[in-house]
Amino acid sequence: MSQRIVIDPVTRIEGHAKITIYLDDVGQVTDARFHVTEFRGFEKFCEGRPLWEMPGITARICGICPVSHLLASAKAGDRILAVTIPPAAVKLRRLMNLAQIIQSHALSFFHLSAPDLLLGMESDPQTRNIFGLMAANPDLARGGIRLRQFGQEIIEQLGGRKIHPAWAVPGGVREPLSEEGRTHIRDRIPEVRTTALNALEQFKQLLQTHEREAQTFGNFPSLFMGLVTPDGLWEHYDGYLRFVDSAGNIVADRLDPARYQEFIGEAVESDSYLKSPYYRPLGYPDQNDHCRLDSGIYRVGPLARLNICTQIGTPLADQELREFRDRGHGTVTSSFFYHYARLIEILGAIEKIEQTIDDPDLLSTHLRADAGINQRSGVGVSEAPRGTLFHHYQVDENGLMQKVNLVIATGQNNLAMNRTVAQIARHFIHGSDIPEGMLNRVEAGIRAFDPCLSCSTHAAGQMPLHVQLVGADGTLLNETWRD
Amino acid sequence: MAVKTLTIDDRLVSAREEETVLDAAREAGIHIPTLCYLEGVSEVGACRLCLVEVAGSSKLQPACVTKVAEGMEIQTNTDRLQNYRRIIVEMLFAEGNHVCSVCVANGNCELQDLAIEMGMDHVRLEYQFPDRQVDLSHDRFGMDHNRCVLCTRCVRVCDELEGVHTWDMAGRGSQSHVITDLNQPWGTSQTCTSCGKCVEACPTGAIFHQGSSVGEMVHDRARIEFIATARQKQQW
Amino acid sequence: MDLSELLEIAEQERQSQKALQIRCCVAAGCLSSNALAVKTGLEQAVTEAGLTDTVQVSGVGCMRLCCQGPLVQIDTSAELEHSEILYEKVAPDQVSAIVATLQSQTPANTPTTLQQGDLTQPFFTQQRTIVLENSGKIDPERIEAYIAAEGYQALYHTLYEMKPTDVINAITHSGLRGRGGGGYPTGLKWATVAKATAERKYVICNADEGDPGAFMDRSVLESDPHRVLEGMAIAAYAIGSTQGYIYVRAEYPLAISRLQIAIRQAQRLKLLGSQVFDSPFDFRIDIRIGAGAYVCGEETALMASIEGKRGVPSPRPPYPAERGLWGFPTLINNVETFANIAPIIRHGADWFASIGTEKSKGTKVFALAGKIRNTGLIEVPMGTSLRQIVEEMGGGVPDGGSAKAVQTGGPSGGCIPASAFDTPVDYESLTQLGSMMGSGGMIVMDQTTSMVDVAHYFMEFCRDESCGKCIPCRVGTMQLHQLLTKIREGQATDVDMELLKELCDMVKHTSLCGLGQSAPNPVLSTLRHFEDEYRTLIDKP
Amino acid sequence: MTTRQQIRSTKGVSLKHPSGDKRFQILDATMKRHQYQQDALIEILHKAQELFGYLENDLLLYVAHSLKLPPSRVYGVATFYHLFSLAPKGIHRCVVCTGTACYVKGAAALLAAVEQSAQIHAGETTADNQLSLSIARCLGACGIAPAVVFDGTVCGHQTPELVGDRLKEYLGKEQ
Amino acid sequence: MARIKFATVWLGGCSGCHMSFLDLDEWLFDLAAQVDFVYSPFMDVKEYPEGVDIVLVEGAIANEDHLDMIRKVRARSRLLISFGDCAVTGNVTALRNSLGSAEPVLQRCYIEAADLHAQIPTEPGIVPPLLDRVTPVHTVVPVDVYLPGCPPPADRIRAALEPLLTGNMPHLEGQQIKFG
Repeated sequence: MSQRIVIDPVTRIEGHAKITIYLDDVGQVTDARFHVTEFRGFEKFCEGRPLWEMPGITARICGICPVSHLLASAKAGDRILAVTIPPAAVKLRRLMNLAQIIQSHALSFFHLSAPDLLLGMESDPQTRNIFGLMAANPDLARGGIRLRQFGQEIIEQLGGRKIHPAWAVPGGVREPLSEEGRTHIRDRIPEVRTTALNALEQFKQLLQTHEREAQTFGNFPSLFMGLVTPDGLWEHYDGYLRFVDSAGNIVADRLDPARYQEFIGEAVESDSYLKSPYYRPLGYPDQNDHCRLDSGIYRVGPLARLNICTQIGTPLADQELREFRDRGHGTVTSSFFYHYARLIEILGAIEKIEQTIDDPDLLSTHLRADAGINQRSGVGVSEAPRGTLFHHYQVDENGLMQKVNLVIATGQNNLAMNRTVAQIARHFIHGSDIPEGMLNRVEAGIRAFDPCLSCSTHAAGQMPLHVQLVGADGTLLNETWRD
Repeated sequence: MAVKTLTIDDRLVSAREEETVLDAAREAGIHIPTLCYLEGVSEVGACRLCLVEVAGSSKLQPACVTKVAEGMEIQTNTDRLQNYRRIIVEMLFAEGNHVCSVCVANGNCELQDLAIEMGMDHVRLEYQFPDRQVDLSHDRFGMDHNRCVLCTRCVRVCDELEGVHTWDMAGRGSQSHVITDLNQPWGTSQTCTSCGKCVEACPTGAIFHQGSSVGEMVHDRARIEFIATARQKQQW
Repeated sequence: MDLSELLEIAEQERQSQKALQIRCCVAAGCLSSNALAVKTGLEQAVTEAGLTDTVQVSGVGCMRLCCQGPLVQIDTSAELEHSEILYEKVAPDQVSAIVATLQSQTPANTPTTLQQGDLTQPFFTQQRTIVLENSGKIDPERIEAYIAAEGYQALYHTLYEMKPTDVINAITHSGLRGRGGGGYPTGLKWATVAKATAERKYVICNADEGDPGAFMDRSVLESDPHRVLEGMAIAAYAIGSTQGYIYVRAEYPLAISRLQIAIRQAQRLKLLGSQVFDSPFDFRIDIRIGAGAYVCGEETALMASIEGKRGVPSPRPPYPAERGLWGFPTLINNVETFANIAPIIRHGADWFASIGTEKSKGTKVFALAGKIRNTGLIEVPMGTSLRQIVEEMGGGVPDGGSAKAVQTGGPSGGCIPASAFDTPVDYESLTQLGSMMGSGGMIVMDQTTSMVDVAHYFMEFCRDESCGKCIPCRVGTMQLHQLLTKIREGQATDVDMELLKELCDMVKHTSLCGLGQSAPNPVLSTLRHFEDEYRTLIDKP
Repeated sequence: MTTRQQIRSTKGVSLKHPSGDKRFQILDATMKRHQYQQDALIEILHKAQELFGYLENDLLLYVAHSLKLPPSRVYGVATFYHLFSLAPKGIHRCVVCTGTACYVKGAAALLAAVEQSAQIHAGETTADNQLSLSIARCLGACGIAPAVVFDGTVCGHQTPELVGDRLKEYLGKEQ
Repeated sequence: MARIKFATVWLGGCSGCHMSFLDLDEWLFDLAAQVDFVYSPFMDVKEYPEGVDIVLVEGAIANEDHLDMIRKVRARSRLLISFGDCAVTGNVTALRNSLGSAEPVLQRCYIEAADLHAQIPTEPGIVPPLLDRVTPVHTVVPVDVYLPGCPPPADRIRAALEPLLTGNMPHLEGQQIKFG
């Protein structure tokens, strides 16, 4: 008799998901699956909307990384207008994306994952959260909150609001930075840099106590994908796509993101609203075909970005990057290191903001290239906090959307997340009597990826953890609920 | 020129004989909400937001077309009127697809302002979610029927100020919609002079400048008033 | 044309009457039951029997008992008032049997295949015909027949013996009120338009009878069109108009064609056109045909439609009496109102005022339909009780059922429960019951009819017929319809009921025209008298 | 010919329709009888529909130019009134009266029967163009309720069976 | 006085409202001092508890899980706040409604736009079926307070919560009830 354990909902992630763990008749984990349970259908209902409204609409895909969608959408619009946007607009968009990376990474680390890391995987689930952290370690919590606030404030300074600004548009951006805004941002840099450095220090200490997690939290070979500059440096807004393998070999490089369909395919599984993108040249890693299990899996996001770039391009972050690679032995394959990579990216983003904040272009009023519909199709790409984001639009001659395809960062980690939950479950779970802390580890494995499920399903947990006893024929034999 | 004296909201107000209650109230600084009313073109009394109570009459009267009369006693803002007005605004929100968050007129919309004014924090009526189209065929302007409240301001400015009558209403009842010429894409209209007055007249984000992104569309009503005065009174 | 010529035509017409009249109803109801074949069959049979010298077959207007059509009446006397035999549901193959009865000289001896109607039943005997006095008796396509029935004498009388103010005074004193539904005093309306100074004025006859279940006006137009023309001409003289319009709905092709014929005939005899009766009075009437829009029964919408525009109402004031068609003062009355004018002039205002109740004078024509034995047209004095109409004249509900309610006033009206059947039918009483006189549709409902369904039905009607101009009506009728659907399907809650009531109140008080203002009435009246039927659906477990 | 070209081609002095279709001559005569008065628009649309079966854009534009009316106004009027159709109708017409008297006497069942056997809803035409189904708001034939109009002939006291038999004649033809 | 039991729930929406809640930044410390957080996507409590005093509900009702959840939330909460435009109006989440049913969006995403295993996800008990029509929260359960905005800015959230902490009902007006 086999069993199925459903973790429902997966909590402290940005979205609605469940995890099912399958046990065989002796209580050994045979498989585990990660399911996303929301779907909103942007790809369909955006059809018929004007191109110029798309940044504003697609920002609503996600409240965590609206800026990523805003930028990818505006960039797809740039292509359709066939314009080169003003240099000041590029700098301003970059500034906002850096702010976005900071606020989202801060949220992932401090608000969502730090409770596991600092309070313990097995700590009381009632207090294992940001509010518990606020009580247990107020300084750290406050630092994290203020770090996120820093990112949000930059977005607000530029876009007029913290969430869902409609500031980037096809052809450029709507408003420059104000002098007051610049001063405010500049003044806060020292504080947030300190917060980021402290957090890095603290995380490095945690690595000592979380060796088992580092080993088992999605630690497997795969490809990594992300944008790099033409020189191979860390990139978040433009550039080319690069794939590297676990050994650090560049599998594909200088790929034009507009040709994403040539190397990224999307598969559908019946048990999730989240599609499973795969690296097309290597094929879909069919679950039934173990020899192909590793083939097309790739990971995106902070870990991938740090694995594919030569360096970040700012002094402190580059120093941290070297240490990161030492600790991870070259190309880092453990998904637990996503947290680490995230903190390094925060630091790098702060440094890059510092480098650019005094650029006079940020106050420029030449921000927008006006043009009509000059191409019927356009792909916009950006590095969202969670990885590479593609917006692919086809429009009619007047600029009404005819077809929309969105390939979202989190989705591209779907195969990896499935492997991760299976790996953790096999390692930590034995028999049907499972301590809560063990199940929390399975969830924590997911949290490492910081999945943004609003995004991934262009959509959008609850209810108890429940265990279902499932017969060999798939019928439900018994069901127990645990609070 | 005969002058009439009347009371509006218990205030004594004087007005010229040919003025409407709305004119008199506005001159006295008393706000009466409107939607289909547009300074410079004829009144149609269709939106019913400006209904006021007139002492001695059981029927509510639209301020925009009701002429002042000596000794008239008007109440513009009773609970009953406010309640009716809120339902009217709710009706409009339920009827079309008014998604403020992603509308080009977000922040610059008379419908949105009315909702705020009426304290409408939610809509009790059933949303219809009609399947309506967007027309971007015109070089300079766009029309999103989802956001149209059928106030006919565009129809009237086009007919009365520009004189080409490109716009009109077609269909009936809940199937009513505005059209250009023979219900053809705006860009193919032979009558349209691309003057843009309909764009400025539109109270919502239904008619907009091409290329407007979310929250970016601002209507310039003053331009309509200016043109109306110039055309009708030869005053610039 | 002068009076003597008119009287001569009448005399000639009477002289040419044959001893035996076979009148075959060729109004729309009977026509749809093959009455035309019956009529031609009768003509043929009479010819074949060699009776053309003594027997005249004529097509006449509505004989009122529509459910039994086609109806054929045999009249052995030359007296129009006195007819003797009524055959019901006559089939074309029965014509020779009818003619055979004439030959046997004992027409009362009915062969068994023929269904003979009872002319002494209350349906007929309790009627008092003013508007329908010629209906079913004269050939509507022959102006001579109308003239023979004293037609156009009233017009002559007004033109030569009355000043316009005398006419208005007469109408005012008669107490006639608008038969279109509102019940506005006709004399007052005429006086207002008469007082207006303008270079042009118009008279409009509203023949856009749109209320479902109402067919009185159609019948009048099909049966006696000249009566309406004469009434309009008298009105035009009284208010100082030279141009009239009849706005007829396109769904009434027979009425349109008979009106066209009537106008042509009247013009030929100079009873319409320039210098009517050789007087200085000019009056021309044109027909305007609707195109399927109920809202055009509303006077401002109707005028827009006459102007060739979308039939969209405008706010009143200004009323048509001040600013109507093309901005000129306009008198609008409905068919039945105009049909009452000539008799009032002929018989005097006092005569008319002696009929009916204190505030509602004269008679009212009702179209009786629904779950009732005798469906058809009735004309009764104002003040007749509903019980008398339903139970006595209508013969009650067939198949042993019992009447639950009567719906009057169409989509603007309401349902009157059987418990209130003793109410005298007049404008005020019906309004007090939450219904209204309306144009005269009267639909009987029995126990099998759900009142929530009825409210839902009328709301669907109003939703579909809303012109869309004002928000409360356009959206309100749709929302109300959805709420009623929800209630009907047992999906509604108390919250929905509250919303239903609130919306009804709001739509009623804020809509621009009568359509919207009265659209909630069927809901309100069923809620008032039959709330238990709603409650049963709400409280459903 | 597109609408755009159509407008240009009718801009000339002569308003004669270029197609030479005889029906336009009849329509011209009707308009002439109305002295090309703009307020006769509805009458002229009635005539146009009678001649052509329905009002296509080309026809509406022709009427607009002849009466010197804005095209949007003509289109607006044509779509306001239920009796005007901008799409072709089927060979046979079936109109179910849903007036109150008919409603009380079971019009809903009649309509359902027609919809069922013709597999179309009110306002639609069958794919083989044999039948157009519509509803009327009251034919004023309440005395013989429930009534159905088949190809212009009003038939009273209808039942679903009677209606079904009649429709078999219409729909059976192509089988 | 017992401490206020405070919850937040996320249904069909983008989480922007929850993010805006986090934008309360350091005021969260003040809030935490006055309430007990008993349920939230930020927390590991899997079952919505009984006896919740105040709950913020983000998102529209878009699938069957939402339907079950909101009924449970209503039954177990004293004061339910419709939190943000999706909850209050359906907003962007409801944009698919004009397509008539859920079918077209599913078809587009999982059949047309799939390269492999094209199928509409249906795993019973795991993937909740989408409702054909996305609806605001108050069409399913009674709502006590409406807090519109896409998302409601943090100061608006604070204006709604502060009176509640002292036992008063909030009264939002003017720009505080602006949609979008």
